[in-house]
Amino acid sequence: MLDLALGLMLFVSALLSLHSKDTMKSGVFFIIFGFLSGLIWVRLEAPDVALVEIILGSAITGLLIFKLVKGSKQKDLKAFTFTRLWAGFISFLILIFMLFHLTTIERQDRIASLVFENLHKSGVDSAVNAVLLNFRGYDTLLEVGVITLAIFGLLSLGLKREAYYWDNPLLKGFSRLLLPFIVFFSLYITYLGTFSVGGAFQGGALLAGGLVIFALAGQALPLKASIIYIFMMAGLGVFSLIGLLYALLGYGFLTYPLELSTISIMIIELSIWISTAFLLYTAYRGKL
Amino acid sequence: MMDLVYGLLLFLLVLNLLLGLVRVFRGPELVDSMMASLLLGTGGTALLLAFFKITKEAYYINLALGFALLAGVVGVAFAIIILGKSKDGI
Amino acid sequence: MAFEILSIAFMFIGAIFLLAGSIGLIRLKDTYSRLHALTKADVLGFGFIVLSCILSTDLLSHWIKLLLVWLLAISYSALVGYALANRKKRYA
Amino acid sequence: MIWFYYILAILLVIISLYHFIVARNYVKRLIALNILGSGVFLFFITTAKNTNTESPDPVPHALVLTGIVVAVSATAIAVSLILHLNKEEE
Amino acid sequence: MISFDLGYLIVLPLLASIFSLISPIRVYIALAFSLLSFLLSVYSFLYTLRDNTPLYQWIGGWTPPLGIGLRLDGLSGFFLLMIGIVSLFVALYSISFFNVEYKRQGRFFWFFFFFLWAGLNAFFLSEDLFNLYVALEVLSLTAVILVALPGYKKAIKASLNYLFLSILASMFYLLGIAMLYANYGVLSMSLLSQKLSDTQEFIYALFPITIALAIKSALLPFHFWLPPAHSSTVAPASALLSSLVIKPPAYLMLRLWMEVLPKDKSLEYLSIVLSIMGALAIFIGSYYAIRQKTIKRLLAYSTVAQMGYLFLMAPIYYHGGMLKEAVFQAFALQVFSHALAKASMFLSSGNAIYVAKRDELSYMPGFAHSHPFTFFALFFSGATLIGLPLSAGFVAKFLFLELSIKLGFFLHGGIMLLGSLLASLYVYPIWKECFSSHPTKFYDKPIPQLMEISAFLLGFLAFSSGMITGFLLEGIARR
Repeated sequence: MLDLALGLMLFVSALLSLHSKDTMKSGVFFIIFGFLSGLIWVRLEAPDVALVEIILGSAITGLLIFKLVKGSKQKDLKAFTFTRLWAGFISFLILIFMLFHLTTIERQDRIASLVFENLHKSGVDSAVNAVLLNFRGYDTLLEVGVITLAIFGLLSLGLKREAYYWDNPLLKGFSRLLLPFIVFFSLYITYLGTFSVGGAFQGGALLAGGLVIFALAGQALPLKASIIYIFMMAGLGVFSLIGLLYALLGYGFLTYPLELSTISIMIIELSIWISTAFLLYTAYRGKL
Repeated sequence: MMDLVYGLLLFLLVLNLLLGLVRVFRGPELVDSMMASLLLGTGGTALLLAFFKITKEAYYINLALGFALLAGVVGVAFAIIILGKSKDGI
Repeated sequence: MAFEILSIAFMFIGAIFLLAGSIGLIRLKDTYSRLHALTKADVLGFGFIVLSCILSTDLLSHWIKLLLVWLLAISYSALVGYALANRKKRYA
Repeated sequence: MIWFYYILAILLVIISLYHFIVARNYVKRLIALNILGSGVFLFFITTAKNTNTESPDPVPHALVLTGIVVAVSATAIAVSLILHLNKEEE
Repeated sequence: MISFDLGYLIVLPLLASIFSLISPIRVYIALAFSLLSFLLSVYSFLYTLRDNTPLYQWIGGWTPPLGIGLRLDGLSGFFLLMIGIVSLFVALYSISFFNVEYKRQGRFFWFFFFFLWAGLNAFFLSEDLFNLYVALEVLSLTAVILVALPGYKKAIKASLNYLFLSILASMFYLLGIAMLYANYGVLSMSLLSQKLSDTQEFIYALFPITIALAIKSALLPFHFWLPPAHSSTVAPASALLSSLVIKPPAYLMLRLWMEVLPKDKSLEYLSIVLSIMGALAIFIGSYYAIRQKTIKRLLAYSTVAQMGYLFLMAPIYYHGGMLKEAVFQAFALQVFSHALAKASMFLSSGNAIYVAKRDELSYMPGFAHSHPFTFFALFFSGATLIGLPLSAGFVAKFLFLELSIKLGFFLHGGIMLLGSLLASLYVYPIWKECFSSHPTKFYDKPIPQLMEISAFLLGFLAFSSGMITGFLLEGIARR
């Protein structure tokens, strides 16, 4: 019942977000869509994904979309009938294909049991983070690469983005009060990643949220640009250096020996935490 | 017995979300929509806490904390970005 | 057992308060009064739900986190309400 | 319940694909792509639940985490490019 | 003695990208790391030449299905060599290029350049489908940023369209992987090929994957993003995009068809559809290329046409299971010759634009007199594109022709030859303009030597590697 209600609400919010004429309204609906999909991940026993979805997929993307909506004044023109027809046709084709595919899916074990068997050799107690940072750590290296690349890409465009802020003492005080707490809590979430629900991306994105509030109150971080630069690089740099180090030592690329795995993963998580935070913060601001 | 009670509870919370969604849809102005989506944020946090109550899994609290933090950030950002005027500067 | 019943009762009270807030959101006529309904519901309803959760665990770390959730929720609700109303009034 | 989620995922993919092709507005297209991504992730996560083991398969969860981060990166670039384009057009 | 590790091929460019961004002596770092990565690529090609077994490396010591595997065999080793050669020469060119033009972009260019290199190496080495997705995403995001690099409106618009389509393609690809994972529960290609035999469910997953790969490699109905994207950016970036970035999806398709997917009737139909699309791409791409008035757009449309060959031969991938080595050789040599030739042509077009400040064809007369190196670069690379005898393009087309005759696809061979003819029709105007009128005083402006030499060497290599194909083909055929 609960799943049904949440799922329908998710669908309706997606539909409204896509359908509404006003782009601002579709932005608002998109944020609701993000919230609801977070709840749905929880229902599907994927709390890690839920945390990321709520923080990154909904909140940070939502902030970006707010900025986008405010900055763009493009009208939504009506599509040609021909376009509609073939869009409908393609979508319908994929619908048919996927519905047929559904009939072939069986309940099976896949890799799950293998992961749980090897969990004790990974240096982490949380299955998702074991997959993310040890079993498939190479994917995560490239993923950190992707996010670093994206943010430096938008910095390289060298555009002047408008900054939105509200010069209000209440907001200023609140954001100052909140920041140390958020730093602490995001570190805690990062630390939780080693044995429970949490992780570096989640923690970093939370910190980015705190930094955004700080910036919304019209304050600049008391950090030099070069330091922010280095923070943004930290994740990719540390991760690839550690990978290189183990390759040079003869263990093999990104192959942690068992006794060093926990400490390596901790270092990597910390570096990803700080760089994710500053990368997303920069993504929001659009400049250093 | 407990199942029924919890079911009723979850029903109330989901109804709450549903009403919020209705207001988001109807909201004559954008501000109303955003307010209602904040209600969804609170409602979602409440739902997570209810899950915590039912299952006693500790991670729900962290989720709720994250949810509460970010819902607020989105609300404030909405007020400042969409409703405010823009200036060059910070 | 008594705690359990109390906790469930609190949860219900909280849920009903939240629901009242949403009904207010639906029924009330203009933005400011809706804002009023929303913020009231947040503080009270949410407080009761947090209280119920606090009653049902006995870990200190959970208590601290739950209290933080509540504090965050009310401070944000106040802040967002203030920000929305203020901005709307200024730039309407 | 698994099948409900599978169908939900498919529906999300379909409607967002349709709107992606139809929309002329960059903002709408970006939102459609994000929703399309969510549909795909939902498919993955539902597959994770569809096992015989007690807790769901963690591998798709990790993959989806990667996917979400990648999607946010792409969104950040897109937002930046669209804003730049608007500046140029003024 | 440090043992060889495939991880170096990925980590070194990544580290190079970081260093080149934060250090003030970025050109020297770029040069050093380019050389280092180039040597690594050459080493890995020689490694496959020496050993007759593919090198598998399980990252983290976790064997699939749990972990991710890297695989170095003849085909991927050869492509690594190709990436190394093209990237090295583009690096040499860009050192000079960003010294004289686009100074602001030069600050960031190296970061994306090395990222692209890392992504390409990661793509050709990986044998895990999800890892391929992430590598593909690295590639396409880098490509998008490289398109937007000049910062003017045309470039931004092109890159935005490219970005949207490539996100859509990535999502489709991810959907396909999700469907495969739901059915078979593995992501590694070698395990998947075992599990796939005698099943049919993969057909449904193949549909979104094929669409995704077609979008990413600009196959016909989805080709419209390519010409604006590849023609509106700076010359080194165009060279990288057109020669390297669109090849990986086609390579993945080859791998899937030759090594993973089992024989199935519906695959045969799909191969026919793909080959029709490929043939149409050859004709339409060539047609538009002939009609273009600006050199960069001409080259971009010619890329559409040349990518068509790779899809035209889809039935051969399906039927050529017996002749796997020969198919790999033909495919790899076609990709190789096109990559080198197209990179050289784009670099030369950069030279031409540097002198003439315009990119219309009619604005570049007399290059054969004033800038012989640029002319010879254009000449050799054009000859390779057409497939004139002795060039690598000729050998590739010859191999394809031989295969199509052996397997009885005469029509495909004929279409390919026709494509060659069309190619000569669009390459010819470039050559003609180089000789046409007397060079004016204006065109005497010297081009920096490094820019001329690197473009020339690439073109020369593309042409002359036709003469050492024995050595290259042996490398490709190694398992």
